[in-house]
Amino acid sequence: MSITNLLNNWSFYRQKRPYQGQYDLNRQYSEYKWAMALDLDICTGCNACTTACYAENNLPVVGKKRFNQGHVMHWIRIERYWDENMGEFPEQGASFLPMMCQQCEEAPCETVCPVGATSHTNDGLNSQNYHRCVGSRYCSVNCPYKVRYFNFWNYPSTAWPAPLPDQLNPDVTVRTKGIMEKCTFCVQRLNEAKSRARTEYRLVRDGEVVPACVQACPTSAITFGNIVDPKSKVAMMWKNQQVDLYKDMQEKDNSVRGYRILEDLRPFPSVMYLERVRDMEA
Amino acid sequence: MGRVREGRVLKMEGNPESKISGGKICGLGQAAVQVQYNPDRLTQPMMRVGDSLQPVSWDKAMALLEEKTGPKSGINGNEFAFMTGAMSGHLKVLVQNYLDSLGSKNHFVYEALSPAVSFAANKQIYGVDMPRLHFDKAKLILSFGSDFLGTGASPVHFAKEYAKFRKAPRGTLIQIEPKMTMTGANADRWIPIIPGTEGVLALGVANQLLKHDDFSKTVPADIVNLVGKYDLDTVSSITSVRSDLIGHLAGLLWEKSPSLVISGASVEGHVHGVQNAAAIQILNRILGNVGKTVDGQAQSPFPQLAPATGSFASLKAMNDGMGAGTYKAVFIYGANPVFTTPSFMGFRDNLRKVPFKVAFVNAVDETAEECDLVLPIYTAVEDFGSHVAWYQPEGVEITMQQPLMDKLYSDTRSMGDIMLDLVKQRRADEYKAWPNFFSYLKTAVTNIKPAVKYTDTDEHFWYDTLSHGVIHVDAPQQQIAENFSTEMLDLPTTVNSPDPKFPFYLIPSERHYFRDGRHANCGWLQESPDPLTTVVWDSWAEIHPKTAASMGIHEGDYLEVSSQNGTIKVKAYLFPGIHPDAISIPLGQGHESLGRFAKGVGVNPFKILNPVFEKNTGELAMFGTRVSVKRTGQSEIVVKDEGPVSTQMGRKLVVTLPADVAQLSKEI
Amino acid sequence: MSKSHMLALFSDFDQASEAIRDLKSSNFEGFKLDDVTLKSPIEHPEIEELLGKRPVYVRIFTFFGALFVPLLGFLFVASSQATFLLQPKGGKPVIPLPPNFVLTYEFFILGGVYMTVLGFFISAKLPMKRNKLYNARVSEDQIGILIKAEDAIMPAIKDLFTRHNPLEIMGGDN
Amino acid sequence: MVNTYEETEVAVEKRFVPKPLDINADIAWAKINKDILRSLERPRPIFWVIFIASFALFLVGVSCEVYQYQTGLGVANLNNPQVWGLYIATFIWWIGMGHSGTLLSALLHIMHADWRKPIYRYSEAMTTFTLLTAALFVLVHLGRIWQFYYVVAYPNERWTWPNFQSPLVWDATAIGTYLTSSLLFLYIGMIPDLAICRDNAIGIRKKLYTFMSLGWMGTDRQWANFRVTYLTLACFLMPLAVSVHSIVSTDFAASQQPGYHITSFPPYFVAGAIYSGLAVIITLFIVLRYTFRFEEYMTMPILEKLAKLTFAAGMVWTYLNLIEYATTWYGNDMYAKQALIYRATGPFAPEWWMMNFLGSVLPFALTFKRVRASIPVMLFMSIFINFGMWLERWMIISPTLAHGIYPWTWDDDQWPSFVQWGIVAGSFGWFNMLFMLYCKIFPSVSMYEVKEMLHERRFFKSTNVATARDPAINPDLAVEGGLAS
Repeated sequence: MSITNLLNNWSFYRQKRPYQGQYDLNRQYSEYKWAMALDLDICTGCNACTTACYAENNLPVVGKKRFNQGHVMHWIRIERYWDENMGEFPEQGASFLPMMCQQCEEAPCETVCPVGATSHTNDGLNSQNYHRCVGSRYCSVNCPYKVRYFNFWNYPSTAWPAPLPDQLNPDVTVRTKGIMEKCTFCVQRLNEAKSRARTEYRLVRDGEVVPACVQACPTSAITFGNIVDPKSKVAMMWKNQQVDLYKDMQEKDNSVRGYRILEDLRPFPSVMYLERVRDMEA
Repeated sequence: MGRVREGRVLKMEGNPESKISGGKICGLGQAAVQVQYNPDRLTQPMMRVGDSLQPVSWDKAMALLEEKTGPKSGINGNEFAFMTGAMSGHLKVLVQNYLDSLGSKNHFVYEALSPAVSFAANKQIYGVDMPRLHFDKAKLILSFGSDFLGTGASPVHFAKEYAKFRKAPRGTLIQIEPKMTMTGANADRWIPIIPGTEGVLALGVANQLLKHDDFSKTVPADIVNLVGKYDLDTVSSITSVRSDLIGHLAGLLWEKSPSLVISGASVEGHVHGVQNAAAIQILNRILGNVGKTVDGQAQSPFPQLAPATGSFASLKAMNDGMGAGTYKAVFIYGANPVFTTPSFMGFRDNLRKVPFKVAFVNAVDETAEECDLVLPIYTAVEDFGSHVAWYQPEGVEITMQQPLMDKLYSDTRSMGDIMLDLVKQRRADEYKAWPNFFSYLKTAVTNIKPAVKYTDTDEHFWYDTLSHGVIHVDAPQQQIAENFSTEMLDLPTTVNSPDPKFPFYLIPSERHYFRDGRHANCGWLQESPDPLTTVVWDSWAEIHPKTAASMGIHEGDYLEVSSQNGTIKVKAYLFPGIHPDAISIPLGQGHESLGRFAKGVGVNPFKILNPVFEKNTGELAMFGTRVSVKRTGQSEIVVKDEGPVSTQMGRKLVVTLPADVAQLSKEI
Repeated sequence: MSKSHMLALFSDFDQASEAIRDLKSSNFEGFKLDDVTLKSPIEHPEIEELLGKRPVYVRIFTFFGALFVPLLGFLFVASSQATFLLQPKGGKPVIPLPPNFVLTYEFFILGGVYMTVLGFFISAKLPMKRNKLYNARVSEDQIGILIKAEDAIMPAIKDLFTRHNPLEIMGGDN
Repeated sequence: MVNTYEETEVAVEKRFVPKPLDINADIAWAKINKDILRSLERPRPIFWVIFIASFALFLVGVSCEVYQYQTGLGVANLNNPQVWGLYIATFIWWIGMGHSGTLLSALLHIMHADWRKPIYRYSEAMTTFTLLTAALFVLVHLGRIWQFYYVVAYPNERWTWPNFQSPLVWDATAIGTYLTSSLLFLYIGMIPDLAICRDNAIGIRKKLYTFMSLGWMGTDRQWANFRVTYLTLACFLMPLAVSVHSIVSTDFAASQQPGYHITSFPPYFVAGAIYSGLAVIITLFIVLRYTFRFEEYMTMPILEKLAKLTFAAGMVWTYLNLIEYATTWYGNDMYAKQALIYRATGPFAPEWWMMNFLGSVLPFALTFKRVRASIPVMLFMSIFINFGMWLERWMIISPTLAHGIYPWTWDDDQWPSFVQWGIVAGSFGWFNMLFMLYCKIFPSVSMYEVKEMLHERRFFKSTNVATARDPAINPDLAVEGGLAS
């Protein structure tokens, strides 16, 4: 905290981050940028991911009354939309959309937190620091996807009647009342894999670690990986789908399915969705 | 598989070595830990004292068992009945052996949602219970009410297969059913139909196909003649499906070959369920799919381990026996018939007539409440066991179940141990080599060694098996026949006139995580929104918005849904994916017992089912009940995840791309 | 030579200003206009004019407060951001200028206000001890003229005051 | 150049046209002291009744907060899209009310509008207490109120700081600056009056006033410094007041939520703040005038001026409100437009239309002289305008949060629970308590400034008209040889 520090490193501090090229295999701190690709054509809407997330991340079961109050804590939710021009019947089925924290690169939630409880990690994740959170809920207001969930109740004391606490994942904290939480891409798994890889002087291999939802998904609709590694499946998918992490309008062919939700708001999400396909002639 | 920390199992995961699940897991499998740590789990034996169940010690409980069913009790085989849910593997062998030791043949396998009609139809047509289905080879799947993604044999496996089917070259899925299931929601085309008329539609499509010489030579002339009755107008008026669609379906089937035509529970749960299924399967024959996309499963070399899937007939036999006072003792394991039987059966009253009833449970359910002795057993994560699934995609897979943790409660016991003890009551000498079920299972599994051509020692084989969790046995494929006869296809050609007193078709729909309701006491499952309605923690009646508007029904209005056999009061949910003449209520809720998460949540539509039976098999026709619907004037918010709107409101959230534009083959 | 104080109270403001005019034009030995202090219930810029320019230093404090506090504020914010590198915000630099300008503006006001108040206290020598020659009526409706002068000329000043009909003259007896 | 006596007289009259009198110029100064100090005397029993009622109301709020603290914010019936509810709405309302006090005082002081003098003191006190009340809501709405100090930039060994990018931190800084600055402004302006109190008090009050008046004696040096200081502070406080509410508006305008993300929000908030602040000044004006019998100081002409100003502020607010709707409508942004339609037609429609009626239509009654001259009607008007402005804040918060970008999480039916209402009610108790205590401890009308006002009157009326005839002072009269008389 000195003026010399400010002056010497001014251009560094003034650099927009994550800056272009921050994620680079050769850099010491940014070898990872976790990203997802989610194929809506093969997502069946079965909710296995949701339940897996409950199991992995110690999500409380809130019960009917609190669910009705809007206090549900599902970090990943499956949305079901009907087509807008649906006639009498939904003849093309339903549209299922698994929605979790999009781990935006320019996350609207990050800038507004008064205490800096939510910020960007070097892995390109949008982290949530439960200890720092004071519960102003501004991040939730500014989240366009509304995927942040606030602990309106003291769930640790109510949501797990004994012996259910025995099931809790010791790698993940149980959140108390008054703080915000959200999908972390199962950061506990990522950190474990990273430190394991570091002890072996290597990077995390593609497919070595996946979040609980990806692991559970019966149709393997979700692909997860390190987008910095050009050989990872997720990086190849992004490239193949002509979706660029740092563009808000993708210039892509009509036949290409990749897109990101609410890109026009410029949050630069890390989750690419692949369009639902329907055989219009059927 | 599961993750264990400090002696506690924390999370269930799929076994990547399984050919069935491929390392994936559904919500139901995840919930196993919630069964394990359920706050309402039974932790000690209970014995009936007067009107209530009181805790007793195991010694006393076993002494009572010995007294009532032991060799000295003088019970004979006909006076004893053992009801189990679907079971397979070595526990099934042990149960069989116990019954043998008693000289009893009364092993009643009962599943409320059993595939018995489907098996019967397949047996008639293909000569096997269940053919193997090749989704990945099909270009078009025409599914008549088969919710393979949500329920049925193995949603996880079929979801995996479905994913392959949707990869390039992308197959087309057409779903025809009265109420949209999860599979219907994923179909390229979803066609609503009057319940029970699916077979007629299939014959209508067959009729269109058989007009062409290419197809007419595939089936005998008498069938061609029979099918000829089902012309477009007749079929359309019976099924409520537009006649141009029938021709369209025929055209698609012709165009996209090979295809796969399958039927599901909503087709089979009718009086003419087998005919319906057969009428649908004949499309496979006409289109030449048999042998391409419909194939035989592997022939299991271990018939004694093969699964018993249960039937309504066995329930009925047991119920009749109890009603007649035949049985002096009844054991119930893995089934909850008091909850799942319709009220017309009077199962609860009949059960009360039996002098000695024993239930083996994890948590006290409606059936256990009626029993004289309730024994707490290990959950799946505490116990050893072996299972064989009834749908085997590749070879035969024996799944090994092994404890992930020590028992949570000292006063619970392994079902296998109890069975072994019971067998030893009469055959102590034969079984003395095995002090417990573990040793029995180890010996039994080791005996499989030759079949898998394992060359190392027995000990190695055992540990190898445990570490992999599955045993793959290569087995020859079953040969499947193709027997179609005119009797099997004889479906009514007249419009089914509705009963004015009961104008609605009741669809007791199977929810993908609830099935027959045995796991309704898991909070995760209660809070997991139903995929299509997103309702949680409740029951609801799905009704088409058009019908609702004509009756003045709004979402949340309490409806009285009455059949001849009873009335249930349930909230309305306006659901466009249902035939306007049908009303659908999900199964699995409405428990009167089973602990805090299940008790008093929702209603139980099993109870109002009418005594309508499938005429070939005697199975209960689940979809054959007609109901009337009345508004009660009361109303309550439907608790659901969905907000006030159910469309994307012009946002680009889920984008749909026409299949002919998409170039899936270029994707990674 | 010893000095003493004398306070004359007037109810008529015109008489008070006349008295000051007289004091100004008189040539008492060793008497300076700086020794005259006006005590009044309200401000009287018109009489203060007569007393000559008396320095007010408040604005200097204000100037430096408004100049340096925002500068320090900006440096404080920027350098604390620079030490808080662990918490980068997506899409923004570590030291983002627009928010810092907003904060700097607030610091500008803060510095201006606080330094002005500080300057007021220093320049007006507040808090101070009241001297004995204070009459509560100057806070009500009367105007007081306090002079500090050598004992020798006290009677002459007293005479001067008396000419302008004071209500009361206090002090100046020794 | 004028030459004749008549011409001179006309010139004098032209230059010193007496302003319409806001206050009777013949009040004796001692009477001012007496009248105003009387308001500090032992209160009547009704004071204690109201005070205890306010305290009880405050206790209701405190118990609701304790319950919420123990149980979690769920008891407030907030939920995931609607995370803020009445807390933030009422926060903005209180903070908005606090704007008129200091802003008006400073602005009118700079412009030498002396009718501010009898009313600015209680307005500034009101500002301070509304800010203190508003600050309560900031704390109350936090999920972890016991960690609120994380928002404050304090040095610590972990080198963790608040996030200076967050508008909430700007808010905290701005409100902190505004609260302390207004408090200083109030205090500095009160010092001469505290000296009067000191001169008239006995016992413990004497000690308090002696301490607080810092030895003020009203010397010319003190007055000269005071004048400069007070004007300088006023110059700082005016932009500060504008910046504070603009910054409060950036809490919304700087977010992506449709319905919040509106460019006109800063002036809109400031206008709304002045509007509701003027209304509350009128309310308190009437209450104080009645309670302390300040009829001679808080006169009808001043009320009339306040009423006109309120109408003007109301029209500014109305205009900005309408321009917000118009730009949203013609901007044709799907999200914002849907949110606007939702507000006007959705479940919040009754409140929304009521807000527009009370805020935009009702003030037109102020154009009638009879309305402005009637104290009961003005009391009614001021309270209803403020109610309308409270609705406005609520309509900004709740319907917008209920109807964001993401349709799946829209939420129609979430009515604030008794906890929220209880805390809102408690805030009134808290404000009342503070304000009542203030009125009994400190003079709620500035004595010395009322005297200045009278003095100026006399100055122009008598002495200085004569002075003005002095050619040395009045250059218009500088004729050769002086005045012909």
